[in-house]
Amino acid sequence: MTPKDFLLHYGRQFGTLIGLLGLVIVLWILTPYFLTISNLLNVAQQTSINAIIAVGMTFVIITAGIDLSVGSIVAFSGVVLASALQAAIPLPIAILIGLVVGAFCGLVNGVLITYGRLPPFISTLGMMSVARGAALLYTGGRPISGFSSGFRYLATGEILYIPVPVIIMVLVYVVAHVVLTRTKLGRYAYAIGGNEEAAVLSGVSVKFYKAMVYGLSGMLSGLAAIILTARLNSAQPIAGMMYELDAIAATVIGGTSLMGGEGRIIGTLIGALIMGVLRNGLNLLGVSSFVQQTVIGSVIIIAVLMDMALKKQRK
Amino acid sequence: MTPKDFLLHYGRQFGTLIGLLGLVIVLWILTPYFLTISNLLNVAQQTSINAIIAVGMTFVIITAGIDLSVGSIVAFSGVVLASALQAAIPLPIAILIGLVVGAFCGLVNGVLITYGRLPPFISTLGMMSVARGAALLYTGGRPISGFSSGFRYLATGEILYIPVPVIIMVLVYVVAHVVLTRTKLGRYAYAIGGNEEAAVLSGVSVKFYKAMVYGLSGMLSGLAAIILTARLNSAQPIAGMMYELDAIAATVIGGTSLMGGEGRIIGTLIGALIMGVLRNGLNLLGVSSFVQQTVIGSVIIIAVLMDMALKKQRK
Amino acid sequence: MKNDTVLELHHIRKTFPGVVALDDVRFELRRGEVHILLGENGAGKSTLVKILSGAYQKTAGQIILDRQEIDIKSPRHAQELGIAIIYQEFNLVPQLSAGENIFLGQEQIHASGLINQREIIASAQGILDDLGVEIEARKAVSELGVAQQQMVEVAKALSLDARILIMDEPTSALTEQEITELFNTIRRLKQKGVSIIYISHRLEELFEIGDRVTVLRDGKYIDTCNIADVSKSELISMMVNRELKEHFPKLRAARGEEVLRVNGLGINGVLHDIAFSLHRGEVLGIAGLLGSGRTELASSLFGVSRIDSGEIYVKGKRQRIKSPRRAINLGIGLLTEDRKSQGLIMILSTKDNICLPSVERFSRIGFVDTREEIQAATQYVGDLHIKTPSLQQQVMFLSGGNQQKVVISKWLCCQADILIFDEPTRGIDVGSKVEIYHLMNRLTAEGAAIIMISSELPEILGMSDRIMVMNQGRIAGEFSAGEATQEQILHYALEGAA
Amino acid sequence: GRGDKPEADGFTIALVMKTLNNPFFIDMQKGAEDAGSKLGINLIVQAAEREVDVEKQMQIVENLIQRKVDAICVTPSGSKEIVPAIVKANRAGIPILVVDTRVDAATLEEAGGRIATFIGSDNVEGGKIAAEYLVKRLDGEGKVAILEGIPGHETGDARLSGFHHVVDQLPGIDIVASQTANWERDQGFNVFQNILQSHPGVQALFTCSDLMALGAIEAIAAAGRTGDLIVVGFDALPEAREAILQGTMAGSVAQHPSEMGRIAVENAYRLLNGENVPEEVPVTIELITRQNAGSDSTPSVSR
Ligand SMILES: Nc1ncnc2c1ncn2[C@@H]1O[C@H](COP(=O)(O)OP(=O)(O)OP(=O)(O)O)[C@@H](O)[C@H]1O
Ligand SMILES: Nc1ncnc2c1ncn2[C@@H]1O[C@H](COP(=O)(O)OP(=O)(O)OP(=O)(O)O)[C@@H](O)[C@H]1O
Ligand SMILES: [Mg+2]
Ligand SMILES: [Mg+2]
Repeated sequence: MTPKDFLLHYGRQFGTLIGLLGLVIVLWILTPYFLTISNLLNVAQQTSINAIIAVGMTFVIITAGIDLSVGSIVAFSGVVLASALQAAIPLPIAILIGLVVGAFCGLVNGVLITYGRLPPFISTLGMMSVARGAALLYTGGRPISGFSSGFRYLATGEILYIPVPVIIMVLVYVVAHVVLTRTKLGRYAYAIGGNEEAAVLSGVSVKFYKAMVYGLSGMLSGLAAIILTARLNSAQPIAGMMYELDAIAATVIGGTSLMGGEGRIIGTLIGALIMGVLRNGLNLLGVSSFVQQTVIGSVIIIAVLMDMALKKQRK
Repeated sequence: MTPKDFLLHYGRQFGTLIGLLGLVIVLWILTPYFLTISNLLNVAQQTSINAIIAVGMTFVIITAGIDLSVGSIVAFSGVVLASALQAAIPLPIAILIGLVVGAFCGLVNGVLITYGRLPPFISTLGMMSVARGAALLYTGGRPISGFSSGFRYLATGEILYIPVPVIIMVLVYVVAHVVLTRTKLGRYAYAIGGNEEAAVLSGVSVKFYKAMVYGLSGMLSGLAAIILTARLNSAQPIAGMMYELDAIAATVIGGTSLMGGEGRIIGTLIGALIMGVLRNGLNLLGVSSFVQQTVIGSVIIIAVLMDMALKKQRK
Repeated sequence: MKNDTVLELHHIRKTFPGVVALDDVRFELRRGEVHILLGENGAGKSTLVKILSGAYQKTAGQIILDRQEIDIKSPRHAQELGIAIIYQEFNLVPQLSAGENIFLGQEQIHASGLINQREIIASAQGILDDLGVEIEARKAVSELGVAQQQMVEVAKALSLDARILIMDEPTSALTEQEITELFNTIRRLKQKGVSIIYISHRLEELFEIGDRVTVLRDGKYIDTCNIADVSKSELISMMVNRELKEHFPKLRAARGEEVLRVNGLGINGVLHDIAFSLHRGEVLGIAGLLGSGRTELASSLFGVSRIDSGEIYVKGKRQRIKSPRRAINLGIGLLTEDRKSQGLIMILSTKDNICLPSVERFSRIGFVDTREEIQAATQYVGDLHIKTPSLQQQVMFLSGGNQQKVVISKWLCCQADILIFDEPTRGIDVGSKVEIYHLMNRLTAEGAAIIMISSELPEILGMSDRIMVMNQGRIAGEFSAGEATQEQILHYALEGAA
Repeated sequence: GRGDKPEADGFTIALVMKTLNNPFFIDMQKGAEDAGSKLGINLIVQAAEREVDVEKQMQIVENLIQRKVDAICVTPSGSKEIVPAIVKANRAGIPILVVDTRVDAATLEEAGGRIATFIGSDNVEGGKIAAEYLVKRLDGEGKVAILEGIPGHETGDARLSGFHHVVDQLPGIDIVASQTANWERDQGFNVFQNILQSHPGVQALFTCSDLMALGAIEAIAAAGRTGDLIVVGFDALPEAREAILQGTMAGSVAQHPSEMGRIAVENAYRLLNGENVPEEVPVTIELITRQNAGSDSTPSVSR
């Protein structure tokens, strides 16, 4: 890859990256507690759940779709996983169950969207209610709590001082980057989002790959559920409310276009980090919750404005 | 208009209309309380707020945009309106203030989207936080309550047994239908959503009309805030949470495509009614809260599936 | 059945809601031949080949491939059967690179399961180089011009190594140079035994490249003959069911006042020192090679591209044209070269597309007079013989040529009197072309001025009053219609200013 | 501006609430702030945007640990889910004072966590009090409807279970409808309006929060039945007190959030000064009815 190609490929992330760095510098100036290793690890860990869900969202949005059901899937696969753990099912199998439940919900979305021809918004909105209801019914509305330390290690453990969720997150991003840039699934995701008709006419099995993408999003929600459950030592049927907005925001801040066909995994990570750093900083500064909302909204707008302005510059 | 043109024009609404009728029939069979005049008026009244917001959403979505800030705008214009009323500002002026505040927030969205080149999702997501924060700051988090009966007439009054909010809703739909089908704004909304570049090259002042559409959506949120405040006799800074999802759902169930360029006002009304009837019916039947979510999600999916199947038939 | 027949179609029928696109059509394709499919806009050519490519399913009839009756179920299935197609409308993914588009659906995979990107780009580059076009395979399609995109489509079809190759108007977006390369490629393929179905409205090409021709009219089979045995006029009368007296019925109108003057216009790196003037009643033809800056000039006159230097005078007054709206208000209309992405709003109706630039004119205090709109649209659908089941039909369901007529109607409808036509007859059948030329005559007679950008030299020579040749963003030469020859124009277009 | 005052100025104490989107917590904040400014404390008040978001609350606690505050007062969004955050604070040596909602004792013990003190009342108890009052007003007999909170959310569930604990024993009480209005005022309106359609004979309504009750009384008014129904809410918001005085509501359960806020900050201060604080400071739950709705009663704090 020549330097020019590199710029062409990754240049679009610079705007948001600068936004993130700007935020970091501002917080560094404003509070001594921000730029410490322990706090940065703390932020990374707090970001991990949203960042993982946002990976699936990025795939979905690249295909010009949307997934509103991620939060409910987090709740549903969380409670199923938790009940499996409590039924003393071996840890690896329980984890697999969590992932499979998530993937299954996602695949149902995918099938409704492809074979049922439902708009993704409707299908996943429906799933958002259905999976939430299922989680509530499954648990009778009560959280399931108390797990082995083996399981909890997934959230509380550290490897070389790095929290396990952060390691999982990094792995997910590396794999997702490879999948998006180097596999058929990734290539076809772009093609479907860029011009679905062209993809069909080129012989791409659009339905299959679309369904896969939603399945992937569901599976990553299942993974997030595992970390969340381990972190709280409890699975709640009402967990994950509004997670979809955070995930979509991270994706879009990261430069993925809701019109489809465009987007990069690394951008999504930056987007998720912007949101995580911002929340962390506002807590550190002790900004009042009312003001926080206003600040978060404004920073999101400003970050993307900067990105847009830079993109225009390059043109 | 020949009968064939008529079908081409309005045919696409039949699917959802049949969905609505099916729902009505099922509820009629299941509970004697549903098909009574007083309950139907209830449903109409309960639907009115979402239905009015969904009109603005329909315009926005026809231009291939999205407005996530409607709920927060409802809250913000509600509290401003309420404080105006409490400051003994004359009723018509206070109402105007409510509408203007809503329209202003919408216009800010519009300007950010057009001149700031922000994706609508980001701009309105930001506004969602900012307007909510503003409402909380403005009130210190407390509701503003207690208004004159003159103001409350807007929610509690009846004209020929028809509740005033229902009358307002019908008026809004009639006007919106005319605007969408018979005015420049409407024509250009479709053109912008269908192919923005081609619209620009056909001399459409895309920026201006886009900004107008978001302004309109904001103004209708302001109108909804007026009705909501009058109905509850209280304006809350936390009002309108998740209203955006209901409004988008009504719009999309009604056949408006999130890809833009397509959609009808009457479909949106049907979509809003489906959601209103469904919630009402579940309450009447005394369905448990857990099950309600599942049922709502499933019905949304089934309604749109039916619509899609019918559309395919016609092809 | 002859021994070398590879494909036979019998009694093919295809209906769309309200439209019978094909009715009892037959067709036969032999090994190693170039079989031309000819017909007016909307005759059903694209529909027929889309049935072969798996994009559409036939309503009735038989497809016999290699003596076996088959059903072509999907594009993928068609590819497996060895059928490749270049669609009339571009079907590329703008965000992906040229190479990625060429191999979309047949990515080479490493043993590891990963896509072999290097291999894809290298093979794609190979195909493009063989085609003799200068396109970087790693460049995003959205950054390519129309002609380049067309060549990517060609490369994509070639990448399949098919036995049957279908080309639906591959040359309508190309300039002479590329057409020559394309024809060389076709001849090579023929020798390898590939059968080619070729659709074009440029009759000269058919005689150059074709072996046999099948003519369709209104969805019905008319005849099949050897190209060697028919004349151009015979073909035309088969197509349109009447005689065409003249191909370029140019009428000279009285030259009136100056309506447009451009001085020293420049856009850094793209256009340099452009100066010309345009009078009522004249057609100014602009010729040039791919990328010579003609489209850029048009868009700077129309307020789309910002100019860095120079002046534009419209009807005697200096104007800064900042937006298309402003240009339209000044009476300028631009027919863009890319109708799908710039000219039309595919999901809107024929009527709405025709009336879009005129909405301002049709409205009073914001309300649009729908009756007036319908009247106007009806008029242009009639005048230009636009084949559509109704005014409400979405333009995406019209045939390519009819879509082009809708774009022209847009500008006629809004009564522009300075018309810039960028490739106006792209994809238009001979009969309709003549209609458009008549229309240009009518417009100039009524006092309009026309700038006609075209890559078809006969059209430039046949219809212009004056001719300007562009080369690398500069005006390389200017002629009056009488003195110009094809060689001269090519010389200036290739070599630059004399 | 409760920014980074130098620590020498006094202690930095954080109050982490479930949300600020509820007047209940705004009152708590008020009480805490009053106490804080009296004692010269640097008070940081934070809350998640949504009450149900346990994980966000945990993030806030984590961030405040990074901020090295001296003490954290927290109203847990989840009685079990808060435990990991408490353990983290313990490890950082930051005392935790729990306010309003009890931490699940077994979970805390199992995790080896410690809390300095609990200040608050019991939602289950509150539900019982509401039920007893409602039953009394009905003379032990009648049709009752319930508006629940967000399904699966602990606070509402606790109040609900207290309520059921009492009424389920009584054969005269007939629960005709129990539906969620998701803590929201406008949904309180809609849902109760619908319930009135299917159960016109309903005589009393219990809501798990006043916001829903305030919506419901407007629905009752719209049906022209103001005064017909006995409405008992929870939280005793100022507006609810007014409604009680006007007779549109019968009663509400008061938990005195501003007291809780005040005591939490005061006890944190005492703790940081090395003083002992009681393990538990129960803030009495009080039933607000027409008799006491007007007087801004300060509750007795036992011990
Ligand atoms: N998807 C569709 N839905 C409805 N009508 C269609 C559709 N596709 C084609 N048609 C109609 O079928 C007829 C044949 O169209 P087709 O595109 O095959 O013409 P064509 O011969 O390729 O014309 P051109 O030379 O303009 O490309 C036209 O009347 C067209 O409007
Ligand atoms: N949006 C753009 N960004 C960068 N360069 C451009 C852009 N549009 C055009 N160009 C460049 O400007 C030059 C003129 O292109 P233009 O499209 O005007 O040529 P043309 O003569 O109309 O050719 P064509 O036959 O492709 O239409 C070319 O070098 C082209 O690459
Ligand atoms: Mg065609
Ligand atoms: Mg050009």
